[in-house]
Amino acid sequence: MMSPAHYLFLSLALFLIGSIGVITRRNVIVVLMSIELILNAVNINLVAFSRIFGDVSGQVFALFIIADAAAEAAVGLGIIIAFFRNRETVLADEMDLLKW
Amino acid sequence: MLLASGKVEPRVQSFPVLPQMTSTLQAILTLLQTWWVEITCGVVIVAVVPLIAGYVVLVERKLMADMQARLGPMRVGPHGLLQPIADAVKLLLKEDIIPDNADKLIFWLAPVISMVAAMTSMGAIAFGPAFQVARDINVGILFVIGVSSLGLLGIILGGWASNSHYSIIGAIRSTAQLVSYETAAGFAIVSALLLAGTLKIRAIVDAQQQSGVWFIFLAPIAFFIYLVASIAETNRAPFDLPEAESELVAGYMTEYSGFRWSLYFLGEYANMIVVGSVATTLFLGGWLRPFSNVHWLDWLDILPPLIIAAVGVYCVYRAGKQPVPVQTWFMWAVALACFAVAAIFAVPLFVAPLKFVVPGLHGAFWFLLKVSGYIYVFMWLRFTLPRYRFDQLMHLGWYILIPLAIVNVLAVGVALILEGEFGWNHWLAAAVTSLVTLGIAAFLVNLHDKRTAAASSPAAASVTDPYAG
Amino acid sequence: MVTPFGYFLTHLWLVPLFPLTTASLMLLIGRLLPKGAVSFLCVGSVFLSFIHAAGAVFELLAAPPGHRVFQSILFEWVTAGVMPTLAGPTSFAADWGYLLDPLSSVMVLVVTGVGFLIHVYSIGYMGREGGYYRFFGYLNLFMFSMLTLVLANNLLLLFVGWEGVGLCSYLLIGFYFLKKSASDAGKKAFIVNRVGDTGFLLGIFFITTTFGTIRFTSQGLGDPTGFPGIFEALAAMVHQGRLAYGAPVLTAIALLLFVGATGKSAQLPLYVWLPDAMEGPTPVSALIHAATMVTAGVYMVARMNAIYQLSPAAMDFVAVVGALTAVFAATMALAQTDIKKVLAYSTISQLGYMFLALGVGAFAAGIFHLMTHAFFKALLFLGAGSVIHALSGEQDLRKMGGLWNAIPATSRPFLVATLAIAGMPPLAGFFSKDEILGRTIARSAMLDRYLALWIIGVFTAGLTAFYMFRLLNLTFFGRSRIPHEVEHHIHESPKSMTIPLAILALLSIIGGWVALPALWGAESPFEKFLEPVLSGVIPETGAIQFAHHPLIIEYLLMAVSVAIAGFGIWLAYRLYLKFPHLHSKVAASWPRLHKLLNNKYYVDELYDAIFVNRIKDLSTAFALFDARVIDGLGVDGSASLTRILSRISMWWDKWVVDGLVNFVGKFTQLLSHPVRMFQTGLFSSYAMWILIGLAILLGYYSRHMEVLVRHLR
Amino acid sequence: MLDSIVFYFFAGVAVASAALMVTRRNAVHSAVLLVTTLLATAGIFLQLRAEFIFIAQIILYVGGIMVLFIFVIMLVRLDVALQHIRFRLQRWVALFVAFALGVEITIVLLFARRLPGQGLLIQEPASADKLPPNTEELARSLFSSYLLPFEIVSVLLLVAMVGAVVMAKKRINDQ
Repeated sequence: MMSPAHYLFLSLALFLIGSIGVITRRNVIVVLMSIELILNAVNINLVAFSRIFGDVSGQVFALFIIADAAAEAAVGLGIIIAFFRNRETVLADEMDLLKW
Repeated sequence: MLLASGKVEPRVQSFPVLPQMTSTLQAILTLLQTWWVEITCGVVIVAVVPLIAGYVVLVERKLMADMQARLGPMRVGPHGLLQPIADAVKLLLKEDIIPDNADKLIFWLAPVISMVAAMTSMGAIAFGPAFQVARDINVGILFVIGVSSLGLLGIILGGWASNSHYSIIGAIRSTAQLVSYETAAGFAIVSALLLAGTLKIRAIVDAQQQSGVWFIFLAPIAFFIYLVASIAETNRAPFDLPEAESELVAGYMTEYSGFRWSLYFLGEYANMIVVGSVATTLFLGGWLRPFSNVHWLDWLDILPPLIIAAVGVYCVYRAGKQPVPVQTWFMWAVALACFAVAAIFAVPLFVAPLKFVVPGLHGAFWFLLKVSGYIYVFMWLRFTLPRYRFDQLMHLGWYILIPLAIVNVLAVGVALILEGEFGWNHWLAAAVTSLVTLGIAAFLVNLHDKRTAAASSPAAASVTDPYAG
Repeated sequence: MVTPFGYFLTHLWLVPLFPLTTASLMLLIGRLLPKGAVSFLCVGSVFLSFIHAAGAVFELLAAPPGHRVFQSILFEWVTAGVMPTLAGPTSFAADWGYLLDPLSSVMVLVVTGVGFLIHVYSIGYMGREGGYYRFFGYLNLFMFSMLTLVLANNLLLLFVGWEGVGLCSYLLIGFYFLKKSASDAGKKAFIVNRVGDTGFLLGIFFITTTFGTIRFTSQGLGDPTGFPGIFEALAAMVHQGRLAYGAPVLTAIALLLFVGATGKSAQLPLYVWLPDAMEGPTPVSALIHAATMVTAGVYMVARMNAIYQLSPAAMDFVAVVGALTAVFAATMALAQTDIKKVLAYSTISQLGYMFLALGVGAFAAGIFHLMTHAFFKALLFLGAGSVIHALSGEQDLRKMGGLWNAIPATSRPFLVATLAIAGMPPLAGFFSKDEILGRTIARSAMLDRYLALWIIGVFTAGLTAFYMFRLLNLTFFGRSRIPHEVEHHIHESPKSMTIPLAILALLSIIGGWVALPALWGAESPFEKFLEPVLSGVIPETGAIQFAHHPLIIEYLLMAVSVAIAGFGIWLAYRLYLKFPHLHSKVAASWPRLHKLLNNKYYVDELYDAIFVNRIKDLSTAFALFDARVIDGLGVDGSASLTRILSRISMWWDKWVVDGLVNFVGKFTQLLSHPVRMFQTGLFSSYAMWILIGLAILLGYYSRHMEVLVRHLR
Repeated sequence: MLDSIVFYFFAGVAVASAALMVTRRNAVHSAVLLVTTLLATAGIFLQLRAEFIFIAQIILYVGGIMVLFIFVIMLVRLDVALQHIRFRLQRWVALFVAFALGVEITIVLLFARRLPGQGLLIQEPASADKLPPNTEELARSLFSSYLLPFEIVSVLLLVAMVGAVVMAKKRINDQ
């Protein structure tokens, strides 16, 4: 068991990388993957602190987050497939219907 | 092997401390002292599994020949006993082709993934009370399942990387197939775990030991489901659509050859061994001897050496019939080896100070025997049944196995409650719940058949495309 | 008191309804029906209305003589407000009602009976024509209008029927509308009738403002005390002395109505449309332009006899016009070479006879002649039609002859009709014509105007006999002048045409015998039958007195007229059979006269010169005025003005109003531009903004470190 | 010492492959690298003695979600290298912001460490062998105190399943 700062920095790094991915990637699938990465960073924090405090609640919430990630991936990929079927593209900068 | 357990002290004391060693060397030594069993087991697995796989192939070919009234490989060694080695040599010497436009990195990575996954999952399996790499990981069975399911990544990546239509179709087929059948298998395993009440592998076996009955008798439907699902998971006939020769040349392995191909090959056979071991652990009582908790039957411990010795005797008998003297000598050698092993199994039974090895050795023997029986069933089915169509496959998985498995989990739970709260005999509870489950399953299947018969329309037909599932 | 009437009278409204139904059927979906169905429906409907009419008449006869009036009001048709009239303020009302009295019963029998025969005839005659359903539709529409006319119980409804028959005659004259002459004839008939109708309409207005009502009579209505009819009003006003005998109002009304009559019944000076009307199919000429429609004027005058009887001047005018028309048309008929034209002019002159009778006050005689004339003139036209049919469309007398034995079923009835119109006893024509002549002479005390009228009448009788027999000889006797290609297929007409001929021949023989007792001085039952209608409102003052000559003089007069007719026949025999070339010599001997007659006294040209061309000039002038002044100044000027104005307003709108709007829009755009840069619609950029916000927030909070730490704890 | 070896190994693998995942242009490579990251994270969990999370991570993430991802990548046939045309400026901004954020948090953490008596490390965690068996513990709290969230999560999964099916359903009239 390392000091919590290690885990915090690790999750910080993963979080930053993930957010950079979310912002800069054009491929929506990769964007979704980056979101998964961010969720993982959160999980690391949760598990680490549950270990520190000797309380499994953190792990419970990590489980919830994993389930949540599964749901989010399923729906997101479904949307992506539908979008691809209509627009023949999965590029983020061509999904600009939010502006209307 | 990182899961070092706390109780290392006795072994440390069993080794004399060497003061002149530098600290680092000492540290390494302590590591070795602590985990020599794990390391040896890992090495043994990595080294032996390819050999076993080769001989499984030989057995498979021999069985096929027998069922088809042929002889099978006879040339290399007596009765083709050296055939696997010849095959391995051939494969290793083959030219290693990587097609253009293939994604080199992933093409290289994929077979390794599936191989490594199979091997790693094997690491958590207990081949006996003594022989286990990951000793007391408390999610053992889940570890096995999850890691072996990583092999799927190898398959799909390989199919994608080789940039060929056959490959990708095979890959996607196998992905769909595995995803759908893992669900059913998971439910079957869950119902066995309910009976065991733990995830640790040894604890499962001990539970069967205490309840005095293998779980196959308490949850027969679960065992059946797991049998079918495991056949589908290992992509074997009649579910071998991902590598159906007649449809896609060799499925995801089309572009592979030589060493990489053999890696995939090993992965598959290792997977067979894994699922066989899981089934054995969960349903067939692991390394337990038949009637292991009936003490007046302890004389059955004599069986393993007797069986091995019988094999040796048979080898002696065949030795006289060999056409070439070399082969005669070889058979004699095999016979002597068998006698030696039989002796090794037999001696501890009678020499009191060596008694403590008995459970380990015999357990390993029984475990491997059961696994090979399981694999024998695989082969039997493969030579017997024709291949499924893909939509039939999906239909079986989603419409029959998964509902049946879910119902079965509930049924097992009910059985446990009946046994625990109402004090039924577990045989009775198991029988009743199984019958109920079968009734419900029959009802479901009947219902679904009616609906499909009603809605047999082009719309319903056009949904079953190879990407379905 | 009202006698209980039977089915036919109470269902009198069915009589006009049948033809209306089939007419609308034909004109709506007739195109889809086969010929058999068309003829069955139309002829059947006319037959049904004939049956109903006959039944109604018989039920009427069953009533005692005083009460032979049946009147049924279907519904209130027109209701106008109160208006000042000579009879005091009254509320004007016209109802849609049917009146059956002796006069209208005669008319309705003639119309339906002859109409039915001519329908049957048309089946054969129009058999091979196009527009079969159209023809029968028009014919049925005509039957409906004519029945409405004769059964109407007020002047307005009568006017409706009047205009309806006018329309039908226009349609049927122009039946072959591809022939320019046919359509022109139709238009001519229509326009000339308009002239007459103007007078008629004015007369109706005059009557309305005079009597406050247009219903003929209120007899036969449930309560006679309902608002009165014309006759009751007239009687009342005369008794109160508000209207005297020969009051100018009455004369004006009578003359105006008579103008309408001249138009419809082709009297001088409005007869010109009738000869051209012969362009229509022959059955139409027979039905409309000989038997029924043209007699509408006679019927109307007879219907209004009460007013006429009160104004001697109008009576004399009618008589003079009738006599002049008679002789005039007869002379014109002499030189015609078209068989139908000859018959047309003879129709005109016979109508003149009828008006002569009306004028001298012998209304019954006029109606009597109307009836008989309907029979034999229809017969003549149908025979002529059959001849034309036989000669495959030839109408020129100079290309006929010698047909007597070729088409017996046509020639024999034709002879009968000719004798009848010539006034040979004992045929129908004899009685009616002799009645008229006798009445005329009976009015004349000494050598006065009535004697002159009588002489004209007798002379006309002679002329009639002459030109009719000229027609007969030229058509059926003497050497055949028929071209050969035509002569090969001369054929007798089918039964559907010859049977009506036979029936009509029978009628024109016996048709006059209803007046037989007049021979021995007794009163004729026909007159007795009509008497309640035709005796005016005030027998004592100013009623028409007829001198009563001894029987011998009567017989003498008959003899004279018959003798003159015989002379005409002999002359025709001499000129056209004995010495076939003599008539051309005669014509050559008076070339001017012949030319004059041949060109019908240049009346048409005269009319053209006087009215038509003037009207054309006027309309061209109006057209010029319209084009130059109204269009040029008014319309175009205002249009261009509007254009200029709209230019200006457009400029204003574009540069000022829109400019303002656009300025607002542009300004808003300008303002919103920096904000829009954030709104890219790309989720990734939104995510970036979120991240930036997070950074900023963190940077802000990290100043309070202990807060953070406490959170971590 | 062994602990630190394990931690640094897995953390290095995780961060390195994550960075590669974000920068690779081939989606499949990204997916594989993400799998590596996830496995490394699972290793971290194991090193934290959270075996159940570890195996759940492997089974759910690697065996389920990532397979789904790769599957979709193959379905949409997107193996062409994608050029980052539009996002140049945005990328630099993102990098800068991320850097700033990292610096901020680092400062915060280090500074918080130096506060007297109230560092991050608040208590010494129980040693590995004194931990209660992880799975049973987890199950107990999951089914006792977190029962309602558990049910909610299962409902959420059901909803997501239905939604995904509806989304990705190929309508018959489409082809």
